[in-house]
This record gives sequence, structure tokens and C-alpha cells, in this order.
Amino acid sequence: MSTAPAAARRAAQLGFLQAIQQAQHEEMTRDERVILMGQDLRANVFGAAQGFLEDFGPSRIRDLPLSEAASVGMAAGAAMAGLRPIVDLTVASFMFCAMDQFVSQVAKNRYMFGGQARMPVVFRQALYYHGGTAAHHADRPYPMFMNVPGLKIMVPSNGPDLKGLLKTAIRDDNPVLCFEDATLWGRRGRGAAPEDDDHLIPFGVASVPREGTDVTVIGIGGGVRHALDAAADLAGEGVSVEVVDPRTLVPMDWPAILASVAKTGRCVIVDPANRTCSAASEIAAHLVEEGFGSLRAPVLRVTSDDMHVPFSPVLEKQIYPSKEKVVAAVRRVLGVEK
Amino acid sequence: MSTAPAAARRAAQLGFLQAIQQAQHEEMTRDERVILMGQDLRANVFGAAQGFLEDFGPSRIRDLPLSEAASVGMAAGAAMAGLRPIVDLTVASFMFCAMDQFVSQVAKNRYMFGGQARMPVVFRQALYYHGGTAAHHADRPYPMFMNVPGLKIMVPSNGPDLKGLLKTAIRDDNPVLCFEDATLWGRRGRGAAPEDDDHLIPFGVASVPREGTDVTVIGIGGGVRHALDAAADLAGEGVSVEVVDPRTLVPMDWPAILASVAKTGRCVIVDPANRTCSAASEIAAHLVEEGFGSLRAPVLRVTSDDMHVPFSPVLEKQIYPSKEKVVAAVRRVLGVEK
Amino acid sequence: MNLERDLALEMLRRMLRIRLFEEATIELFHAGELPAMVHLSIGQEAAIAGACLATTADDYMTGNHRSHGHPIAKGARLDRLMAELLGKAGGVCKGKGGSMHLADFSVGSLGESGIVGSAIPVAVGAGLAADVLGNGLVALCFFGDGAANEGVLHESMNLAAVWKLPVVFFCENNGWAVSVRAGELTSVEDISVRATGYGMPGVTVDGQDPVATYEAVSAAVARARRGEGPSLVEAKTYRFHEHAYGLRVKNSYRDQSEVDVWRQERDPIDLFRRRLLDEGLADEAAVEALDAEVRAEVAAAVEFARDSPYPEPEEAYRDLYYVEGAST
Amino acid sequence: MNLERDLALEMLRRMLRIRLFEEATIELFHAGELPAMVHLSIGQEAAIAGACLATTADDYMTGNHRSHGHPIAKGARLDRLMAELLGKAGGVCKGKGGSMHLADFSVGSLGESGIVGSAIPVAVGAGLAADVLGNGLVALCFFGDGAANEGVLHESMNLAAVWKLPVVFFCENNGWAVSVRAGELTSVEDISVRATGYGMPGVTVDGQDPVATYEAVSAAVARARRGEGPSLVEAKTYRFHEHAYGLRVKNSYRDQSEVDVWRQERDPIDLFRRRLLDEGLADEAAVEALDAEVRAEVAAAVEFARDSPYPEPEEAYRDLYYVEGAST
Ligand SMILES: Cc1ncc(C[n+]2csc(CCOP(=O)(O)OP(=O)(O)O)c2C)c(N)n1
Ligand SMILES: Cc1ncc(C[n+]2csc(CCOP(=O)(O)OP(=O)(O)O)c2C)c(N)n1
Ligand SMILES: [Mg+2]
Ligand SMILES: [Mg+2]
Repeated sequence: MSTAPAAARRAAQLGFLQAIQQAQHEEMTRDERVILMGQDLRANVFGAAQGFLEDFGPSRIRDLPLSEAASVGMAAGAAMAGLRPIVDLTVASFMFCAMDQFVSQVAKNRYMFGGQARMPVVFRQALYYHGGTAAHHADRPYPMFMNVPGLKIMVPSNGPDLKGLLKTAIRDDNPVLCFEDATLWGRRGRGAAPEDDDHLIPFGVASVPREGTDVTVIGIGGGVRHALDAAADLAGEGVSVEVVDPRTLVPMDWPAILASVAKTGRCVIVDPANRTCSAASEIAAHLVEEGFGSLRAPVLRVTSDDMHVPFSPVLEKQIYPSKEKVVAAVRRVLGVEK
Repeated sequence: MSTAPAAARRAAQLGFLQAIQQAQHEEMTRDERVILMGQDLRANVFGAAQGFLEDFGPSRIRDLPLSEAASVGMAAGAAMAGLRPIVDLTVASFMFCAMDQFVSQVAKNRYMFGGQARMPVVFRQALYYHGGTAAHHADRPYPMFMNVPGLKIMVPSNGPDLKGLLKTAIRDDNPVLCFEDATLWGRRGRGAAPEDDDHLIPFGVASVPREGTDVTVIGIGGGVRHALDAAADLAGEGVSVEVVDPRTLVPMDWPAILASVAKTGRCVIVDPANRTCSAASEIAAHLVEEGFGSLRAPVLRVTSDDMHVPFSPVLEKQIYPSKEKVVAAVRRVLGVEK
Repeated sequence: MNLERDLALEMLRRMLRIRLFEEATIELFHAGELPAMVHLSIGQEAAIAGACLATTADDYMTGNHRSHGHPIAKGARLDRLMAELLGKAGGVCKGKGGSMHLADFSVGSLGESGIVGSAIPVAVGAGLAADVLGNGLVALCFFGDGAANEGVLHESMNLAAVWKLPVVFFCENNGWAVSVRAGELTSVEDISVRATGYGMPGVTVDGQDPVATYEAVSAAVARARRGEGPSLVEAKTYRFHEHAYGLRVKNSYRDQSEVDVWRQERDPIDLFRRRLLDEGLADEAAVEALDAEVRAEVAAAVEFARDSPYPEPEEAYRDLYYVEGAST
Repeated sequence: MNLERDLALEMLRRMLRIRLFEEATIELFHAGELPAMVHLSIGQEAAIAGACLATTADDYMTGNHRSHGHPIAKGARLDRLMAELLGKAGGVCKGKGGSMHLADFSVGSLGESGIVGSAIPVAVGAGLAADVLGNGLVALCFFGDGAANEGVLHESMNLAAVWKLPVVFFCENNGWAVSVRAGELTSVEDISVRATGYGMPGVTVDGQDPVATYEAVSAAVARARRGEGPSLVEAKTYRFHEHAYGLRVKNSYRDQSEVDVWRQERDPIDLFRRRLLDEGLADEAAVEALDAEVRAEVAAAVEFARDSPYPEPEEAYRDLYYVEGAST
């Protein structure tokens, strides 16, 4: 096989870093009020800001010091005063340093001030697990932010969705947290490049990357991959899996989730977050509350174990969701023990 | 009726502030390594540190500056170096300022250092909602911390439990977060004073303040009051409610919860936290996963609405759980609509 | 400074607006009409009025829990502030913010934070917006001596300094953080020396003198508008009432005699009124007239607030998100 | 200072232990044996060794991601450190911490933080424990020029100052925070001037000279042990390798010529070796012998690490909580 078709296929496939690069570039071109800030951004350490300094100038492309709290609060203030900042916080674990700013300023100001404030600001951060960086860089903390009213939260599972959601986020007048699952940075997060230059994906609309009838598997971020891989394997055994990708956790597309489970009667949720009070917990709780009548089996959560991320490569992988764990969970809800 | 019996009854009843005062005083007397730090502690602004400066001296009773992050990290360091600090953070909303220290140092150090560290430290904070202080003082963020492995979490619902759990916490070699529901500070949180001077309550053991057969109502913190009040009302209608109080959320007494629901087949959870990714969500998710066979009705969550806390007294109360909401939820799971 | 009559009277007016507004809240408190405790700026009026007068109504501002004085001195309508304190629908935040969290975007007030220190970087962000948009505005950032120990101040000062943002950090050092004397848990006597660590000018002024504050902040504002970056101005002042009116601190922490000395000898309004008369900038009649005007304004504000209805219950469920096309 | 021979040789030994240990990690990296990138202290050995030698093995210490040098200079066993870098069971953290998070409680190292700046207050806490327990120990707190902009440093310095805790804040200013030159996003040239804001002594020393660092830290340690409180010592130094070995930064940010000048003219080990010979404190043979000794120690460490088994999978599920009676 020659490499030409492979290269063409590849060009038509949008990966995570390209998606970010394109979404940010297009929106910054479209609206002068959009500015981009991040640690080591100008040196393009994370690889999604090539040429931005040249294209948009130093006033709109800024390197941030190691000052996460002030960076987040500053972005909130700038948003209230007329800019539309994007802040690249690089690694989600660093968000903890700015938690008060997220909760007390970003999420609360509009409400507390009776609607006077608009808060058009996007915070981007990688879920940097599964890379041998140990517990201080590997958190997946989006469930903590789901407990905070006033934020919108996206966890895309492929490049095209990331692009379309991020563009929507930048145009939204509300604060958006964009969590980028780093296990999808390579091949696994690629998808057909959108044709449309104004490719926008609305928040709160799930996608169904695979239809099926026996069991619903809901995937979050990198969990979608495991769901699809498991679905492919299980198809060989005659099990028909429907995969649902909520894409945004706040707002959540409850109608789509309830509809799928109404059809299949069974549900497994794949969530890379820590198990307790995870997004998976929320979905399971919502299902038993609003979809009890459709449930024909326990709702199972395939999550990370409630552990910190160990450094050693021989220790790390086992604590996360995997295709195998999803397959086992599906078998359990189908009552097919092997 | 003369006041003497009332006063005697009252003396035999332990309230929240007395419970704290007694637990801390007893444990500081017992172990010289226990120290107590907090903002405005010496002036006894919150009312649970009367006489401590005189009894234990300035080295062990310390006022903290407005520096929550350093205060929490300092306590972690002191714990690793041989002290057993208690930090009174006063209001739970201030914890956000120290979130990185809670997650990255307090919760992770022991694990990341392969067990070299011991972390005997207690952080106390009030859940200060329902008092007209608006959104910046009224958070109930324990579910966020449940998502962080390595912490223990207590949310007592009455004075005697608070005392017994707090004493256990101070003797524990692991970090404990003690959330004190301020809606229980007055009469509502009183309970029979424990006879035993060495009154210790183990973590991970639920209590069942009221037995019943028709439906299990699980209360968290102030939610237990609403559960008991609702149970009393419903008893008049012939509905037998079992009230379960987990007392500690990490570890959670899953066997007790599952056993109660196995008996009743129905469950309502009353949790003052914001609804999404709440402790109630976790309990519901666990029930549908591990107790699906016993469930005869949807598991309902009675939580705070996903809103910030509005200032105006006419706005505030409605967003929280109440007896009325619990009663309505119980009726719904019983299929008794009125 | 050669004080002009108009400016001087305006200083007095703004100080009086704070004082009389807050004295009205004390009455409301005792009448049981206030839903919560209030943190009063009485005693600190000169610092606040001097600082705000050095900016325009378009300039941005943020602050903390002791939040009444700032928007008042920035020129906000008193009636909507008072209605906010009562939790009424006509409140500037529709009754959802309350006493610690006043915000009035119409006069550049981007809001005060009950989380002490938390709004400091928000002011830096407003300065960033002014810088990027090139609109010549500045951001005035109020914080207390206690807040000066919050880490986010340090991050914010460094950021504003390296980007030369038009921000004026303004510390109301009232000597106490609740029950703790500033010198006890703050490692320096003058908080303004911390400016050194950020390569910005730092100055301490007499916070009981509105002219001193006005001049220092005016210089800082001018510097900021010239694009030369931030400054730190500290005003030494004093809080005359308890940390929050209505709060009962169990163990007394400051001598009544200390309070008495400040009240009797260092009341900023008394001092300034006397100065106006002494310097012939105003006569008794003018001062009385001003007093009467402000009293009337405050009385009207109280009436407005009382008459304003409570918000509808559904109001609790609005404003969490901005929704295109929804009424605000 | 009149440098004694024993101290001088110990300085050289500790610097060499860092250098040769890390050169071994580079080899392991290229051999594909390192599971992750490493942040090397090569170039900064004099600052680290000088600081650690001014403390005892009982004194406490915390630091950040660039974590190898600190425990090495504090006297930790190299083999368990190396095994940790390989994620092996024999690692000092049982393979669960890794390169950025070395901790060795046996030499007072309470751990390094991958969250930059986050371990700063932990050192203050160790100082607090020393103060309350009265055991005369001090806490040495390493942080970088980039970390100097984290708010928690400010809070920590203030706290240590007001409580006069035995803490030495030690800034390794290596000129860069990843791709950003210190002067660009840090508002002062010398981070030591920030000490002024906390009323503590602040001094900047030549970080390529272990004696200069040793003297400055010794003075700070003595002060701390006398109960006079914390100090801030800044060592100007330079990182010779990329931020993390193996990291490829897309846009180059520093000139190779800048690196070359430092490597050729300011290598701390070259400079100190020459000084020893020049001042007659050691002869070639002694220096060679030391070198050989350390080489052997490093080689043994690599062998130990290679031979150490990987942890059992269950190890991932241990040590989250301390459990009475459980084996650790
Ligand atoms: C982050 C945070 N910590 C603690 C508190 C509790 N608190 C409210 S005001 C205050 C003292 C503030 O002192 P200062 O900054 O000097 O302001 P002042 O009250 O003197 O105006 C404290 C400790 C708070 N609201 N927020
Ligand atoms: C809180 C936090 N923010 C950002 C990072 C990413 N990061 C790792 S090292 C580093 C630069 C640190 O610079 P400095 O403190 O000077 O230490 P050096 O690397 O130069 O030794 C950055 C930005 C991090 N690990 N933690
Ligand atoms: Mg004060
Ligand atoms: Mg550096």
C-alpha cells in the first residue's frame, strides 16, 4: 500500500491539537475581543498555538506566570469588562490552585450581581492521565466542577467535536470549562474533519456514535473510545451496544440518555474520573430517578478506582477504565457471565 | 411548668458548639501534640474555644492570618513532622482558597511518598447556609472532596455524634474533614449528652435514628432533621419510615445502607449539597449498582437546587431540602400522590 | 495641594453619603428590618472617598465584604443599594447579592467579594481589558489589611506589574482584621512596603484625610493612564464599629479607649468639615445645606427600599446563566 | 570564609553525586529505561549542595518538580532514588512518586511537589512543628524563580515571619521557568527583595559557588535556630539542559550561545574543582578519588534500580490511608 492515500485520509482527519488550533484561530480572526493566555504559550510547548503570536500580536497572545488563581480571576475580570478570554491552563491538576476563583468569581458573579455581569470566558485544560506523570499531573476533576452551578463543561471525545464545541464555547457569554482528554491526543482522538468552516456544535446535545439495542454504554471523554472498542468486540458475540457520548456534562442531554436507556433497558457508564461522586455517579442517579421504569438491570459504572495515580507504569494502567472492563460490565448487565 | 426541669434536660443535651469545645479540650488535654489553629480563634468569635488560650497556651492555640492555602499546607507539614493539628477554617466556602493544598498535599502525600508520611490533621468548617449570608458563605462542598481519594469526611447531624466523631478524627493518623451543618447549631442539633468521657464513634458506621419498614430515608447533616421530621409526619398517615444517618461520607457504611434498602425496597436521600454530583448522587448510584434487586421504586434525591444561594430571605429557603420536600418524595416513591 | 472649593465639597458630600447611609442601616438593624449583619465603613470614609474621587465613574472598581462605601463613593444611586441590603427586588443586584456583595456596573463597580481578597485579580482583569481595548480606563482595587495576606494579592500585583496594567491597588488598613491587630499577623507595619517586591511604587497616606488619599491615588491613576503600570496606595484608617454591626465577639480584643480616641480625635468627617471652615472653603451654611441634601437622599433611599417589593420566588432561579434573548 | 578541607571535599562530593546521578539518568533515558521525562538539576549543583550542607540530615526540607538534587544533597541513598525513577518496588516511594516527587523522610526530605510551589507551606508546617516541639530543627524550603509568583509563597513567608518560625526559603533562580525568562513574568530582578515585604532578611548569592550559598544559608539557619525567624536566600544559577530532558519545545526560547557560555564558564563543578586545586585544599589525586567513589556509588545505584523488581499490581491500592497495624 502506498502512503499517499494514508496521508490523504490523515489530512481529512482532525486530531485534538489541530482542532484546538483551528477553533482558536478562526474565532480570534472573527472577533477581536478574543484573547488567548497560557503558560509557555508563545513557545508553543503544548503544540496548539503555532503562529498565533505572529498572527494576533503580543497584546492578544500572552504568556502567563505561575499564578493560576490570579490568571483565572483576571480572565473573569477581563470578561466582565469586554474581552472574551481563552485561558489555556495546560493541565487540569493546576486548576485546584485557582479553585476559589472558579467558584467564587467565575461561576457566581453573574448570579450574585443579579445578572449585571456577562462572563464570556473559556478555560482549557488537559486531562493528562495515563502518561507516567504520577498523581500531581493526572487528575480528572470535572465532577467537582459539575457540583458548582453556573459553569458549562465540555469533555469532547474526538477532534471534530472538540473543534465545534470549542467554537461554540468561545461565542458563549457564559464561562465554559473545556477538558481535553490527553489519551485522545494521538490517533485515538481523530475524526473526520468537518467540511463546514463555521462548524459549531451546540451544548447539551449528545451524539450517538454507534446505535444498538441491547445495552447503552455512555462514554465520557476517553471513555467513548473504550465504549466503541468494547462495542466492536461485543458485536462479534452478537451483543448490540448503543454508544452515547454526552459531549457536554453541563448542560447534560438527559432526553437523549433517557431515550437510549428506554430502548435498551440497560446501561453502563464509562468515566475516567475517580469513582465517588463522578459524572458516572450523576448519570446513574439520574437514571434511577427518572428512568427507573426502563431499567432491566443494575446501572454499572466503569470509572477510575478511587486512588491517586501511581507513577510506575506497571501500576498506573489498571486503575483506569479499559475496553476489558467495559466488556465485563456489559456482560454483567446482560447476565452473561463468562 | 417550672424552668428547672427544662434546664436540667438542656444540661443533659449536647449542642454543636459544646460538642466541639469538649472534644477539642479533652483531646488536647490527652495529647500534647494536638494544636488548634483558626482565624479569630483567640477572640472565640465562633464560640467553641472558650478558655483554650488560658488552658493550653499560645504555642498550641494560634490565630491564623487570612491565608487559607498556607494554613492548610502548613497543617499538613506540621502533621508530617509530628504534630496533630486541628484547623478551624470557620466557613466551608473558604476551603476553595486552599483547594490545591487539600488535594495535592493533604490527600496525596502519603500515597505518593509510598507510605512514608502520616497525616494526622483535622480540618473543621461550618456549612453556613440558610443564614442570609448569600452565596459566598453558604457552600456545602463536601461532595467535591468525596471525589478526592485519601480524605476522610464526617458530616454529623447532632452534638453527641459530632463529639464522638471529632474525638475519633483527632486520634486518626489520616486527614479528616469535619463539616458542621450550621442549621444544627441551635436546638435542632442537640442530643443526649454521652455519659462516657471517652465517647468515641468509629468512622464508617451509620446510625439508624428511627426504624421503619416502608421506605428508607437517608439524611446527611442537616438532612437528618428533615428526614426525622418527615418521618414523624408520615407516621400519622401510617407510613413507616426508616431514617439512616451515614455520619461519615468517607468511609461510607454501605452495608448498613444496602441492608436498610433491602428491607424497605425504597429510598429517598436528603442532602443539603447542590444536586449534581452530590453525596446523594453517589448513594443513588451505589444503590442501583449494588442493590438493584431490592429496589421497588425510583431512588429520589432531595437536595439543594443547582443554584447559588441568593441573599434575600424570601429567595433563600426554597432552594434547600425541607420536611415538605421529603414528605413529597416519600409519597412519590410509595406511589401515593396526594 | 491647593484644594478647590468644588472638589472639597464633593469630598465632603461623598463622605457624608457613606456615613449617613450606614447610620441609616444601623437604624434599620435595630428596627429588625435588615435580614443580615452589615460591615460598616464608618470611620473609613475619607480613604474611600478620596480614592474614588481620583477616578471617573467609567473606571472600574472591585472590593470586599465591607462593600457599601465603595459604590457609594463611586457615585452609585443610594436607593438601589439600600434596597439590596433589604433583599428587595429593586436592589442593585435584585436582592441576590446583599450587603457584602454590592455591584453596580453603571458606575464601574464590578462587584465586591465576601470571599476576602478574591476580587483582587478581577480588578487586574478589568485593567487588562482596558489595556487591550485601549480605552484609557483604570481599575481601582480595594482590599483590607487582612486581605493583604491572601496569596492572590501577590499574584495579582506581580501580574499587573509585569504587564504594566492600569491598576491601583488600594489598601484600607483599618488596623484590624476582625479580632486581630494588623501588626500581629501581618509581617510588616506598612503594607505599602510590599510594593517593593513587585517593582511598583508604594505609598502610605493618612486615611483620615481625603485630600491625602485623593492626591496619592490621583498620582497612581495618572501613572496608570500613562501606561506605566500599577501602584500600591495604603491608607491608614480605623473602623469605628464592630467588625460587623450586630456581631458579638465573645472575648473583647480591642480597648474601648482606643476606639474612643479615634472617634473623638480622628473622625474623618469632623476633621474635614473643620478644615473646610478653617480654610474658608465653605461656610457653616454651605456645610449644613450639604448635610441636609444628603440626609434627604438617604431618607429617600430608605423609603425606596422599604417600598420596593420582595423578589418573586422564581427570581432565585434566574441569572445563573446568560440566555440570549431572555429578559434580565 | 576560610574553607576547611573536609567541608570542601564534602561540597564537591555532593555536587558530584547530583551531576553523576543525573548523567546516569540521561543514559537511562536514551536506553529507553526511564518511564518518564526527568527535570535535571545539572548546572544548579552548587546552589543545592551549599544549601543542604548548611543543614543536618534531621532538618526538614521540601521542594518542587526538579527534585533529584535536593534529597541527594541532603544525603539520601542514591539507589532508592534511582529505583524510584525507574518505577521500581525498591524505590524510595515504592515506585508511586517518581522523578518529580522524591521524598526521603530518613534524611528529613518531606517531599517534592509536581504542583509547583505547593510544598512551600509544608516546609512552614515542619518549621511550626519544630517550634512547638522545641526540637531545634529547621526547615529548608526550595523553590524556583517561576514558583516565586505563586500566591502560596507570599502567604507562607508572611506566616513564617509573624510566628518567627525556623524556615529558610531558598530560591533557585535558574533564570527560566520552562520557556519564560525570569525577568519577563517576575516583576523584580532579584527575588530576594520580596523579603522586604515580610520583614525578613533577603539576600542574593552566586549560585555557582557552593561556598557563597553555604555561608548565606548557614547564617539563615543560625538565625532560625536562635528563634529569630525565617530568611529568604536566592541563588542565581542556570539550568544547563532543557526544562525536562526529552521535552521538545516547539519554538526555541533561549539562545544556544547563552547556554554555552554558562556551561563553559560557569559550570559549578569545574569552578569549584579548580578552586580546590588552586587553593591547595585538595590535589588531583584526591579529586580523582572522590570522582571514582561517586561514580561507583552511582553505578551501584543504577544496578540496584535495574535489579529491583517492579511493584506488584496490588501496590497501587496500598498507602492511600494509614491503617493501624498494616505493614507499610
Ligand atoms: C477567604 C476568607 N477568609 C476569611 C473570611 C472571614 N473574614 C471576613 S472579613 C475578615 C477580616 C478581613 O480583614 P480586612 O481585610 O482587614 O478587612 P476589614 O474587615 O478590616 O475591612 C475575615 C477573616 C472571609 N470572608 N474570606
Ligand atoms: C501549579 C503549577 N503550574 C504550572 C506547572 C507547569 N510547570 C512545571 S515546571 C514549571 C516552571 C517552573 O519554573 P521554576 O519555578 O523557575 O522552576 P524550574 O523549572 O526553573 O526549576 C511549570 C510552569 C506546574 N507543574 N504546577
Ligand atoms: Mg482591616
Ligand atoms: Mg526556574
